Amino acid sequence: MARVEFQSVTKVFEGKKAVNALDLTVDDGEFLVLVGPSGCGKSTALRMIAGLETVDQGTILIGETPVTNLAPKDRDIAMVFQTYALYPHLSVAKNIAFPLQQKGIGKAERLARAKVVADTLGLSDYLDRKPRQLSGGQRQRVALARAIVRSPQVFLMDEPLSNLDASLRIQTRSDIVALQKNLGTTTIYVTHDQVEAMTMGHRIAVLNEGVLQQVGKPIDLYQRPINTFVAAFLGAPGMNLFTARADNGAITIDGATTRFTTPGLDGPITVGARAEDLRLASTGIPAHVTGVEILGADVHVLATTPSGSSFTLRQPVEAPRPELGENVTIDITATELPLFDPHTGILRDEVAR
Amino acid sequence: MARVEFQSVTKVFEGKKAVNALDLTVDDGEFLVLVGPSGCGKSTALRMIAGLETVDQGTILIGETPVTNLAPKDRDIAMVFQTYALYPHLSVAKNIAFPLQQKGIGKAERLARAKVVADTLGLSDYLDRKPRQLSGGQRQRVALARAIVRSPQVFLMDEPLSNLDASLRIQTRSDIVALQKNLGTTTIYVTHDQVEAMTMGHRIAVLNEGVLQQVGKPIDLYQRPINTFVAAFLGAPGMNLFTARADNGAITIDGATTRFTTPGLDGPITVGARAEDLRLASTGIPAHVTGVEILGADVHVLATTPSGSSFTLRQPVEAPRPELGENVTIDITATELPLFDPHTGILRDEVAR
Amino acid sequence: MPAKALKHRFAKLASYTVLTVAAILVLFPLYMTVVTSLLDPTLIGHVPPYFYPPHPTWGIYADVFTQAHFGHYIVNSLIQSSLITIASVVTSLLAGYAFAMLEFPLKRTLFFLTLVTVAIPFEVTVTANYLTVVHLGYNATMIGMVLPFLASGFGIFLMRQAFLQVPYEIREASLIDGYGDVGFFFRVGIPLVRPMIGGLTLVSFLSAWNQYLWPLIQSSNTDSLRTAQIGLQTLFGSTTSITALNEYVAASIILIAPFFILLIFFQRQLIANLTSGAVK
Amino acid sequence: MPAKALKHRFAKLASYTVLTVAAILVLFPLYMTVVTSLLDPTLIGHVPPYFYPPHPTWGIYADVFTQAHFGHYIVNSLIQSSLITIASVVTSLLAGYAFAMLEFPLKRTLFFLTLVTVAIPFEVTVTANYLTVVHLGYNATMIGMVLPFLASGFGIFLMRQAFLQVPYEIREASLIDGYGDVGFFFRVGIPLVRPMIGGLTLVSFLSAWNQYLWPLIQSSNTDSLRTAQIGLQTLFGSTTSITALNEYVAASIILIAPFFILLIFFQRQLIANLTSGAVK
Repeated sequence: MARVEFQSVTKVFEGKKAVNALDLTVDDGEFLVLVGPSGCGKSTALRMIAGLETVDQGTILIGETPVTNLAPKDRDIAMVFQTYALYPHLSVAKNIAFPLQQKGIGKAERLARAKVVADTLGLSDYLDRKPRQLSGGQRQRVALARAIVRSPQVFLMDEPLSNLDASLRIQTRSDIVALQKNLGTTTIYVTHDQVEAMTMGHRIAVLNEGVLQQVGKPIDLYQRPINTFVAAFLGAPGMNLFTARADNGAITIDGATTRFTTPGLDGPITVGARAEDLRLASTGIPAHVTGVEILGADVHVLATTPSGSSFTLRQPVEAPRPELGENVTIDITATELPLFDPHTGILRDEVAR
Repeated sequence: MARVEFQSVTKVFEGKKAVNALDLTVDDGEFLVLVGPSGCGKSTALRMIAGLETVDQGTILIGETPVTNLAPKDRDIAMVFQTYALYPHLSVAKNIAFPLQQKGIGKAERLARAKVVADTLGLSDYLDRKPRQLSGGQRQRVALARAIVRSPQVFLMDEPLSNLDASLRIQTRSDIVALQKNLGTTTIYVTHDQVEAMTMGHRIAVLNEGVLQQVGKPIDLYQRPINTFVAAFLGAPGMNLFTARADNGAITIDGATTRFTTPGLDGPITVGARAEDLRLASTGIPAHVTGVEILGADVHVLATTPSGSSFTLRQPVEAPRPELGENVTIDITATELPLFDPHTGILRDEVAR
Repeated sequence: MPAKALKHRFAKLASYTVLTVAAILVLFPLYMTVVTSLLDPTLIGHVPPYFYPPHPTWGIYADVFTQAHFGHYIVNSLIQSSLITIASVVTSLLAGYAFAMLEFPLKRTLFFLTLVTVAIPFEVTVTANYLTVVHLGYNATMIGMVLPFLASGFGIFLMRQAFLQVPYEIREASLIDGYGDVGFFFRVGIPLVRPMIGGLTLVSFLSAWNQYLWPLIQSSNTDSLRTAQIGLQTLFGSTTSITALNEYVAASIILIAPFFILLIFFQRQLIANLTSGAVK
Repeated sequence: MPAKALKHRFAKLASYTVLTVAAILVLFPLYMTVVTSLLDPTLIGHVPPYFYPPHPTWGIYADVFTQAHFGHYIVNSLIQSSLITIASVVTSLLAGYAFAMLEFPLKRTLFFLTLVTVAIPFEVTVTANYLTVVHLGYNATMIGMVLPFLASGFGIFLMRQAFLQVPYEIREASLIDGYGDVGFFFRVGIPLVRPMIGGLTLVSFLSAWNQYLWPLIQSSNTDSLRTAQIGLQTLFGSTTSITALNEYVAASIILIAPFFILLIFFQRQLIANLTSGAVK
């Protein structure tokens, strides 16, 4: 167990900065989730910790040790791959014991320790099978067992659940969380899945085009995103962004006066509001309904304001639903609204209340 | 445009019935979504309509025509593949025009019609590009354009969105729905995605191990699943299933008396309740909290009753949250509860009110 | 970024240096072969070897070219190699497509038998081929010369592998788009396997050009059918003595000319095809 | 389901029937070769052909086996072919691994040059090889006999393709698990490419066994170095006349014996390896 630290780490692929001056510290024992759209650099960052990619600039520390130029085997980390990367010619027991062999541990002890780990993951009945004889979920657990068996300082996981079926994914998600809690091993977990990002880690770090956007507790990023990218990326659906104006502090959206004000503010501004903070009302922001999606417990009303801000409104399935094509008016029920710079997309100091 | 009808259709792969005596009618102009876990036979059913798989028993009709023994090209259908299946050596324009060539349409008209379809899908700027020069979303639209250009009687879509990024997937989802609405073409859409299943189709058909479980409007299946498989499969999370008892009509779960009764019922029973129909209360069903997942607007509380029923409770993020490991009591807020046979899993006539 | 530009230039210089050295290493044996062919026979095998011919003797080349009918032999070789190449590429494409894309009874078994023919040396079947050609009345004709080589197990194997690389969804899409096997073969299949067709053409032509035993049998009583290989071997007779080695060498140099012409011609395509990585 | 069982039995019957017919078609030329070798020379080329020898003459086989030193020649062939096979499999594994799994400057260029050596006929480089072997003092020794064949461009190509099939995540997992290239090569790489090693061994042995030109040069003044090929060719002299054909045939039959032994030995493995489908 140890903390992991990126110090101004940059990685260039074909002239493009896949990871750009990344500064990030993962605390000892922390479960950190790295998220972002595909190609954002999250896997590259993970692979640089593992030593599978070289670092072009900057330093990576594990504990107090700079590992930037160490071989993967000297970093005391374990990794779980999306494809599991099991050794096809070895049995489950030998797959799990494989990392111990290089540590000079005798064969009997290796297999004994592999068996202990296999037991905790419910793999005892499959010790003699080859990987191709296992289901996807079982392979995934063998990959986890192989990572655990060495008691490394850091676990690195690269979308380990994305090849599993939906129901198995939910089960394995909580298994991994419980495992990390029990072992207390620093864990860095890469995913593109909203639910995994929101629920698994102590903190999440959002990357876009190689640049770290924001780090923090999932709910903090959800409620107080630092820019419009994080606002729109996190959550399903992402935060709605309205083109608005401040006139002597009064916020208007599409000509409709809202009950939100920001003393001293004037000019164009972008207002963020979550789908659950909107509701249909008799007066308010005018909008045209472009879609009604009944998800089960919730209904998503998709609509567009006259000036072209598309947004999603969430309401319970019991509430009266508008028709497709209907013109409606919308009220914002939040107690305060984040304001973003309309050009840079960055969160401003002021909020509208 | 035409309806599509399966009449007792069976398909056997290696001694296993991939599709088992399927009876299903898709109405003219309907958008039907086929869902189920992987290996449930949904893709096989779709491919039998296309003629890419033979039918072992039964008949498939398109309109009034039995097509069971017709070649794919004689069925007047178009298909969109998960991998897009574009012709790598042909330009976008030629890919779109390719199906017209076999219909004896002259080159000038072919390309003119391809251009019209490309325009509606925003592909005008890419007509001379090769597929490898396009992004995933653009390829997906070329595949759609190739399907549309012939004005077929039926569209078949096999997980067309699963290779796209999350934000692009949401956008393309509503594009496909709008397209189908405009063209009015009968569409059969295969997916394993909960949100696509709930929101895209007029009706959904749930398959499991080759057997049709239930067909109907998404919200009807969500609220009144016909068996525990559909109950647990649909929705994220699926419906909670409690092991319960009826004593002279009074329903008890883990010894706790509920306010639900079913006159005349006695003995063991399975009770279904959605996550949003549960709430923490001062008295009620005892449970031990095993997980607290903060998703953004909602919080999922995972818990287990003393008798071992695991369930999920949904509450708003503002509500007070229990601690992990805490013992709580649960109330069911629904007005009625579906009852399932504890052995067969089939919905019973009675409900508990 | 001047430092980066400098680094780039240095990498380029290093690259060209190694390429030059490697080229010399590869070409040196060829150069020595030419030198040997120009040596006076008595100087062959001299230690240390001659790195240039002190008194170049062009006699062997002159012999080769001035001998009667040698131009005719080269024309024979071109006809024979071209016929074999065209026919075996066509049959390989058709059979390779069938083995890769079609379903028919005993496909695996028939494909295995096709592969077995690759492993059987031609010497084993030469008698049966000879009897067949005699029986058909084509002995000692150009048809007899090319008949046993119009299909090739190796070519079928190669084209099957190429067609297997075509994603099956593309075949399915074309089925729905109204294309039968013939339409798909010409409009999609052939364009997609074109690189492999180039490679197969090259290999087929070279191995036909280098044939020895069968052209020898076919032309043994019919001098006008002799190919360049047979013409040369017959002119110089046995090569069992070392002093006759440079005659063999001169013959070889003339015979490998098509190889170099094709190599230069297909250079780019060959590099691209052969050094391509894994499927991913 | 009796109807289904019947259908299954019928399919099996059809399968065996076609297999038998195919086997006859493939084996018939071999049978005819044997028949021809047993014919009296004057009956060869007779129309219609003889399907059995009316008066079998075992003379040629007797000649082959009773000639002095022929057992010795076969031992020479076995030593030469085994040395070449072992060495070229080892070098192919090492170089193939390097080209597939390692990064080093000019990898592509060096790999291309390796491939070019496959395409250059041995005749082209024979002089340079001869001069090198003479210079090293190994002329007319077993070392000289095998030296030019200890590495093979084709073998390197084959093993590179095999190693490229190993998913790179498996290599990465082993890096993290503490295995360097040596550990990975022996513990993971070799087990995973084992099918291909079998195929390469077979091909290497057969092509070494069938060598002609180089063993001829090496043994031209040293009879004790003669391989079976050279022994037979020397015994029977030129094959330019058709009446000498059955001598050539008998020689061939003896020479292809190892081929059939290996084919029977590796049968299952060959079927599995060669008929395997695409990557999916």
